[in-house]
Amino acid sequence: MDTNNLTYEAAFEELKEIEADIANETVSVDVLAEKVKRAAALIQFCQSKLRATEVEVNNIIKQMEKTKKD
Amino acid sequence: MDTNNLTYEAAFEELKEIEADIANETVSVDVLAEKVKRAAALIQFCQSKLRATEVEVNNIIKQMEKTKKD
Amino acid sequence: MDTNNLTYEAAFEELKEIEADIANETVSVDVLAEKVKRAAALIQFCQSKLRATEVEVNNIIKQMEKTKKD
Amino acid sequence: MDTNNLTYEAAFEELKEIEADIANETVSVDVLAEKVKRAAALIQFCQSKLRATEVEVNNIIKQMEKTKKD
Amino acid sequence: MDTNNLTYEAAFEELKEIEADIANETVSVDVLAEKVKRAAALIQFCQSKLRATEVEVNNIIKQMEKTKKD
Amino acid sequence: MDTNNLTYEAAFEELKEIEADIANETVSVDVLAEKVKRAAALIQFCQSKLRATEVEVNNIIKQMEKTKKD
Amino acid sequence: MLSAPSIKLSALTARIQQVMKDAFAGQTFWVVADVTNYSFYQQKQYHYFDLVEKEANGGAVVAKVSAVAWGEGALRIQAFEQATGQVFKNDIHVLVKVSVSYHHVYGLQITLLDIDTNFTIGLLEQQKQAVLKKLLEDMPGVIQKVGDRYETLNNRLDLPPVIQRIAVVTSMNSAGYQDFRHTLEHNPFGFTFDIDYHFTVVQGETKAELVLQRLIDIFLSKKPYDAVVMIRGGGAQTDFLLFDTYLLGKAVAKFPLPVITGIGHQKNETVVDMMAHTPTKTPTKAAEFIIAHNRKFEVAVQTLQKNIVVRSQQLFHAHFQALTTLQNSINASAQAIISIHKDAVYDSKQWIVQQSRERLHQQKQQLTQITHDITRSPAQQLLEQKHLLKELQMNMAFKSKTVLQQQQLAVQHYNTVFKLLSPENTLKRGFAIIQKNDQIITGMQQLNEGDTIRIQMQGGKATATITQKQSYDGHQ
Repeated sequence: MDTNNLTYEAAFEELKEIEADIANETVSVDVLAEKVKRAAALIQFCQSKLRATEVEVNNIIKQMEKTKKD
Repeated sequence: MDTNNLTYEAAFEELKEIEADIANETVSVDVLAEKVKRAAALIQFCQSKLRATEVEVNNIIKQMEKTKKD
Repeated sequence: MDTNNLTYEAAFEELKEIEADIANETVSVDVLAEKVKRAAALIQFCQSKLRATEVEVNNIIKQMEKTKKD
Repeated sequence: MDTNNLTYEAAFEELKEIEADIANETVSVDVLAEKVKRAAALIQFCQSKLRATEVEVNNIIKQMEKTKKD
Repeated sequence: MDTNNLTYEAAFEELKEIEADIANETVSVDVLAEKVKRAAALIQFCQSKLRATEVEVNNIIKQMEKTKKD
Repeated sequence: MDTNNLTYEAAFEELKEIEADIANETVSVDVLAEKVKRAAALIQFCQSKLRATEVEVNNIIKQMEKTKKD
Repeated sequence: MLSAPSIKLSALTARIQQVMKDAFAGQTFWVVADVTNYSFYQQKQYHYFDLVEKEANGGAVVAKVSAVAWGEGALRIQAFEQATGQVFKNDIHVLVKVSVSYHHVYGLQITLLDIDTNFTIGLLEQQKQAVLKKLLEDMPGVIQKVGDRYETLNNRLDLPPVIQRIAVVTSMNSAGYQDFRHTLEHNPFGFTFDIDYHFTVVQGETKAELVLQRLIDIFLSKKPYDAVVMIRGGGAQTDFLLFDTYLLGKAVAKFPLPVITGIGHQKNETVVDMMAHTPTKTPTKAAEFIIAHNRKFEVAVQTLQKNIVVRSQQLFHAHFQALTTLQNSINASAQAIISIHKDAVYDSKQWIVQQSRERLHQQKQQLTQITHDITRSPAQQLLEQKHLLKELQMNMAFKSKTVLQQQQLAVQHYNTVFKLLSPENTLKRGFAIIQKNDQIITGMQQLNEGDTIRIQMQGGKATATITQKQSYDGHQ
C-alpha cells in the first residue's frame, strides 16, 4: 500500500475514518481485510513518523539544554 | 450452483431473500429443494469468505503486534 | 390418470378443490368414484414429490452440517 | 323396464317425482302399479349404482392406505 | 252389463254421476233399478281392479324388500 | 520566520503561541519538530540577548536567520 | 560741662547680667520663629542664626533675636535633620526651646537647646499634601487617586519585559550612584545593561529645575530607553524636599517612560515616589528590582521552554496512545464484524434448515388432512344416499297402500248407497209402487175416481180401483 507523500495528519485522519467505518459496521466483509491492511500500513507509517519526530525533537531539546549550561 | 463472481454482500443478500421467501411460504415445494440447495451453496461461500477474511485479518493483526514489540 | 407435467402446487390446488366439492356435496354419485380416484392419484403424486423433496433437502442439510464441522 | 343410460342423478330425480305424485294422490289407481313398479326399478338401479360406487371408492381408499403405509 | 275397456277412473266417475242423478231425484223409478244395476256392476269392477292393483303393488313392494335384504 | 527586529516581546509572544499550540495539540506531528526548533531558537535568542552587548545581539540574530534557511 | 558720675562698663554689664540672671536664670522657653542669617561652623559644630517673627501678611519683621546652637543644641539639630529630611537653614519655620542669658562681651544670648521635629514634620506634611492636592486638581487626566494610591500616566505604563536600556538621573559623586552601578554590573545572572547617566545636583529644593532639565534631556534624546531611574546620592546631607516639589511630581507623573525611583527615604514616600512607576527605597533596591524584573522574564522563558519540552513529550505520548487505541479499536471491530457475520450466516443456515423442514412437515400434514377428508366424505355421502333411497321406498309403499285403501273406502261407500237406493229394498220396507196404465204414479193429481191402478209390493202385484180421492197439502 502507498504511504508515500502522506502526511501524519492525513494518515491519522484516514485511520480515524477507517475506525469509524469499521466501528459502525459499514464496512462490508468483502473489503474488510483490505481496510485492516490499509490501517496497519497507516499505523506503521504514523508510528515511524512519530518516532522520527520524537528523535528530532529530543535532539533539539538536548541541544537546548547543553547550550544553557555553557 | 454458480458462486463465481459473487461478493459476500450479494451472497448474504440472496441468503436473506431465500430466508424471507421460505418464511413467507412463497416458496412452493416444487422449488424448495432448489432454494435450499442454493442457500447451502451461498452459506458455504459466505463461510469460506469469512474464514479467509478472518485468517487474513488475524495475520495482519499478528504482524502488527510483532512490529509493535520490536 | 395423468399426473405428468403436474407441479406439486397445481396438484395440491386440485386436491383442495376436490376436497371442497366433496365436502359441499356438490359431487354427484355418478362422478364420485372418478373424483376420488383422481384425488388418490394426486395424493400419491404429492406424497412422492414431498418425499423426494424431503430426501433431497435432508441430504443438502446433512452436507451443510458436515461442512460446518470442518 | 328400461334403466339403461340412466344416471343416478336422473334416477333419483324421477324417484322423487314419483314419490311426490303418489303422495299428492295425483296418481290414478290405473297407473299406480305401473308407477310403483317403475319406482322399484329405479330404486334397484340406484342401490346398485351406490353399491358399485361404494365398492369402487373403498377399493381406491384401500389402495391409498396401502400405498401410504408402504 | 259391459265393463270391458273401462278404466277404474272412468268407472269411479260414472259412479259419482249416478249418485248425483239419484240425489237430484230426476231418475224415475223405472230407470232407478237400471241405474242401481249399473252402479252395482261398476262397483264390482272397481273393487276387482282395486284388489288386483293391491295384489300387484304388494308383490312389487315385497319384491323390493326382498331385494334389499339380499 | 522573520527574526529581524525581533524583540523580547515578540519572541515571548511567539513562544507562548508555540506552547499553547503544543498544549492544545493543534500542532500536527508533521510540523512539531519545526515548531520545537523555532522555540529553541527563540529561547536562545532571549537568553543570549539578556547577556549580550548590542553587537553580539546582531550576530545572534544573523546566526538564527542562517540556521533557519538551512 | 558737668562731669556726671560714672561707672565702669563692666559694672553696667554686670548689673545687666544680674538683672537678666534674676529674670531668666534656670528658665527655658518654647518659641516659634523663622530662621535667618544662618551660618554653620562645621569644625566647632556651632550654628549661628537669627530668630525673627514676621507680620502675618509677610512683610515686616516684628521681632528679631540672635541665637546660637552648640553642644547639645547642635546634636538636636542633627537629629532634627535626620528625622524630618529638612535641613536646618534660612527661612524655615521652627519650634525651638531656648534659654536666655547675657554675656559681657557678646551681649544678649539666645541658646537653642532643642528643636521640635514633630512641628516641622507637620509643616512639611502640610506642604506635601498641598502639592498632592494641587497635582490632582491641575492634572485630572494624568493623576487620579484610587484608594490610598495615586494612579498616574507613568505608573500606568507597562514595563517592557526586559529593562536593559536605562537612563539614570543622579548626582555624580553620590554613594547611591555607586551602589546602583555596582549592583547592576555585578548581577549574578550575567545580564548586561546599556546605561546612560544624566548627572545633576540632587540636593536642595531649589535644584528641582535642574533635575527636571535632565528629564527633558532624556525625553529629547529619543533613545529607546526601557526605563528612567532616579536615584538620590545619599551621604550625610538629608534633603528630600526636592522630591516633594510640585514641579518634579508633575514631570514624573507625565513622563512617557517608566520611572523607577531609589531616593533613599527611610520613613515615608516622596511625591515623586507616588507619581513614579516603581518606587524603591534605595538605589541598590532599584538595581535589584531591575535585575529581578529581567530574571523574571528569563524564568518565564525557561518555564515556557520546560513546558514546550513537557508538552511535546506529552503530545508524543498522546499520539502513540491514540495510535494504539485506534489500532486496538480497528482490530477489535474487524474481529467483531467477522464474528457477527459468522453468527448471522450460522443463524441463517439454522433458520433455513428449520424452516424448510417445517415447510415440508406442514405440507405433509396438510396432505394428510386432505387425504383424510377425501377418504371419509364419500362413504358418508353414499350412506346418506342409501338412507334417502330407503326412505323414498318406504314412503312410496306406505302412500300406495293409503291410496288403495282410500279408493276401497270410496267404492264401499257407493256400494252401500246404491244398495239402499234399489227399488227392491224400498218395497221391503213396506213401500208400494202404484201404476196406472203402466205409468208410475207419483201424485194424487194423476189419479181420478174409478181409475184402475196396479199396486206392486214385496212379493207380488195387486190390481185395485180408486173409489175415493182426497187431496192434502202435505202438511198433514
